[in-house]
Amino acid sequence: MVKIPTVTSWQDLPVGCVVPGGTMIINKTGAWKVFRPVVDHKKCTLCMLCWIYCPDSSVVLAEGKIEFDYDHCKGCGICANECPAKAIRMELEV
Amino acid sequence: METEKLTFTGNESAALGAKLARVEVVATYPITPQSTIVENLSRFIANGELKAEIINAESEHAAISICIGASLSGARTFTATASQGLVLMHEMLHWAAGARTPIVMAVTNRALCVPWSLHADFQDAISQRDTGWIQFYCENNQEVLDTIIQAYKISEDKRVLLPSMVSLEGFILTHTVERVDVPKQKDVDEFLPPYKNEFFYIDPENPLAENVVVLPDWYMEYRYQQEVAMQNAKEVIDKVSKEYFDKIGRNWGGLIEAYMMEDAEVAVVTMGTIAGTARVAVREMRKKSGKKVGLIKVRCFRPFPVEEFKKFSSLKALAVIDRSYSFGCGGPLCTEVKSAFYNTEEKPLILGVVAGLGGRDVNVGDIINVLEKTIEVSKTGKVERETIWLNLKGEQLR
Amino acid sequence: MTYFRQLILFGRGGMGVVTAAEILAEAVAQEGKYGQSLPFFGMERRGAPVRSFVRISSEPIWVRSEVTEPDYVIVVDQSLLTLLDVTRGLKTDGMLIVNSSEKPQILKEKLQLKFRVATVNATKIALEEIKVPIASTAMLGAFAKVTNEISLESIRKAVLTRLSGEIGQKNIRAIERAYKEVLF
Amino acid sequence: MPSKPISIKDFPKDEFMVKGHTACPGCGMAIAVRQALKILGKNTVLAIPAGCIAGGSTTGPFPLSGFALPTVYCSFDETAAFLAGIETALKVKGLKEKFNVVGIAGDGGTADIGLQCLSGAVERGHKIIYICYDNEAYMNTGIQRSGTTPYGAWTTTTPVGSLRMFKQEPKKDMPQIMIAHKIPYVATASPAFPSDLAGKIKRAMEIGGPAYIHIHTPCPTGWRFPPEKTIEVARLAVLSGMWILYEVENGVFKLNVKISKRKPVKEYLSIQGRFRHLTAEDLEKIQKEVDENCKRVGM
Repeated sequence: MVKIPTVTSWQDLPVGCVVPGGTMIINKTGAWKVFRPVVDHKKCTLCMLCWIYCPDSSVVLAEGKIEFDYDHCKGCGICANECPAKAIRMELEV
Repeated sequence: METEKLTFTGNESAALGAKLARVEVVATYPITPQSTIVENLSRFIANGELKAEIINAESEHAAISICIGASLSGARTFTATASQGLVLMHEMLHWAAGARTPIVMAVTNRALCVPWSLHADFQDAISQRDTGWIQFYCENNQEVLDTIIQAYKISEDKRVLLPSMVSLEGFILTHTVERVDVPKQKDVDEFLPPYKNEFFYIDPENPLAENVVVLPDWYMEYRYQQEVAMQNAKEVIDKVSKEYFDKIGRNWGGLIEAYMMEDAEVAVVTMGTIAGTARVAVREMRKKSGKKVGLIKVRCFRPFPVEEFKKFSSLKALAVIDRSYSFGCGGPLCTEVKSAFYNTEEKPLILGVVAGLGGRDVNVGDIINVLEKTIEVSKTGKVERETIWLNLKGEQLR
Repeated sequence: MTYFRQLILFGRGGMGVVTAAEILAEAVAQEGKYGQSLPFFGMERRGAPVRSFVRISSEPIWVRSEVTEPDYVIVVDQSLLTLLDVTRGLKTDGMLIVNSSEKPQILKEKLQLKFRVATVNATKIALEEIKVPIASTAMLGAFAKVTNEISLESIRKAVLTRLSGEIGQKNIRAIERAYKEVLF
Repeated sequence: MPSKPISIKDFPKDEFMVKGHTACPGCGMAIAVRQALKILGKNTVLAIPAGCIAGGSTTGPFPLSGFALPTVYCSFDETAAFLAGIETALKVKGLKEKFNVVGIAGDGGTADIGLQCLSGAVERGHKIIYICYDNEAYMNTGIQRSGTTPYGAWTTTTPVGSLRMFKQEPKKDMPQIMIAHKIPYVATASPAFPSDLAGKIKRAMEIGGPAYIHIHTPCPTGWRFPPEKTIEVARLAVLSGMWILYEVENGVFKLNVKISKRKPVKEYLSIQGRFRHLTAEDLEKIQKEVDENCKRVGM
């Protein structure tokens, strides 16, 4: 899992401000979104354009279906805008 | 059989020190009076005497940045510069210290513009005193060679991990030839183990990120951690000096060196080549007039030897000679010596002297005059003028 | 006795939190008092949490540090209520003004809040009046209404010092609606 | 031999610019960098200067970080020098073949403050891959004009106002500057053409460097368009000829994406708020220049 140094005083600060890489994954940037993408699996042709165009790696291919990681998706709407099959629409996050 | 060369310039001595320390990445930019350091290193590499990469950077600012990148990536790095080149590096000097990269840099001290000057002056190195670098000021070429080797052991010590500047005055040392004993590579290898960077390393299986943004919650703690490292450097410098003496047979006396101070009532405090000249003046005054005078040579300006100075609080008077100046304040060395005594019960009267700026010669006679003035101050108990500009052409106003 | 109030605005980057704080400080000045708006600069990015501190006083304000014991807390993004401890240091008789579609009573129970709570659906007002979900300025209308610390007229004047023309008018309309629609 | 496009299905699944980074919603840089890192793979060392890619998205705050790759966050003005240092140290340690030494910097960090060290590093032939994400202004500090801001654009330091002080100078042509250094590989790319982008990153890896890849990365916050249109804007830049996708390997030019029927520049410019003030006359001037550029490259 993600190892993040716990720090309580100057003594346990990692020298030179060196930390494990890629730990921002724990950031739930999903809270930023006002709209969320929703996919219509019947229309989706699995062309994966939404996947390659997502700035936040929040399109997930699971068991042959496109899903979204709503914990991280910021709701930018690029996937909906780019989907050739118009299979993704943006809904107001309640 | 070629006769073995016995005399070397200060620049050659610096290059030999770096070679013996088996530096791996050298990145520099030419500037008088430093250029021959790198020329020598290039020859060592070309002749197979040194296995290293030399990068002829496009600027000093790039040279020090290359060293930081290389040092973070695990290579022992060396650079050298002076004057305008050193002050161009300023942004990255703070960076290198904060990144705790144990880079060693030779600074062939030279005056700053304007006006233009090629000659010796400590303004370049002294003006970098707050960048977090350890700073050594050498008296002669032998000390230059020895100090560069020692500086790697000090800088790479786990309790320190801070870069070091080794200063040698332009022309007065860099281009002056004198006897220098070159230690054997075997001895230096035993004294100085290879460099291994333990806190940052390039490993795809365990990727690390260096220098992420720190908000107000932890920045101060990082600065204190760095200060503790600088304070640790004091003991490490003394320890390394002794180890160097045991292995190579020379000891330049840790942070400072006290010369003829056992019974001295009055002394002169200075750095670099002026200390050598002052040594002679002290010896002559004692011989000729039996006056109880002595020399305190400051070898390490950062970390500043505050505790060492406090041992001299019973002295009557001191003259502190600076080859640099902080406008609107005074000589930086003098200011720091004064502050070292600020809270001691007894404290010597302190006379500031600015001398040798822009390569002006400072001879034995000058030092004797300063010492006579200091003796007078010790008698009258009054310092009329906080700072004397030695041999100033024209009347000094304030 | 010097008149002295402190408040914290919580929101997210791009919601106009800093602008709203500045407008409030300006409005205070328009009334001849001394206003100070001190933004806390962290990793402000569109969407990242942002805080701004505002002080209102009858005397020149000398202190320049974070507000730790606010009289009022304005929360422009409701999702922050569970993410950050927005009520830390809030005075016992202090008030929490939240941009939310829920009634204050429901919010108070849901989050077991022991402070007075006021709510206004500033996002809806902003979308209708300004056509963008920048809700911070509207919250000033709610603040004026529930606290009486500042007049609507001073806020109107202050808005025009920062947002001119059409945008200024839209924001004033949003502020006026929040003034009317705030529940407390 | 020129780069070969990589199909989307052949893109590796690894993610090295991890989700949870704090780039703005719809960030063009994040899309491009994510695509590039997938191709570069895990044996990559990064030097990342100040800018949206660092402070803006992946440097924490402490103790968090956003790249799952060995990363040195370097000074704004010395990205290529840090790369040169890293590359040389790896070479001395006999490790250079194992790693791509890659710098990723913005347009300001590349064409303005970082130009001198980049010129030095590539002139000395360091085996580095330098990627510039060009969002055409200093976005991390709040949309100030840079050398690569296009003619006609509004930024906070080229405000329009009554005196119409939008950017008067043409966009600094960074790829041409790199071509003038006669380095083995220079290419332009766009996140709207991921296969082309990926092929060029691959080609740079094969050549080993010095290689320079200049990626056009639209910025919703700074160019004033809604975040869902980032790829649409990037595509329109290419379809209108405002951004030409080509590569130059050892001096040999190749046009990668040939647009037979170009869209009018008006279509590209009009969906961006930063060009809203342009008059017909301004647009004509831009259209004329684009037509000349396209003719010169045989489009």
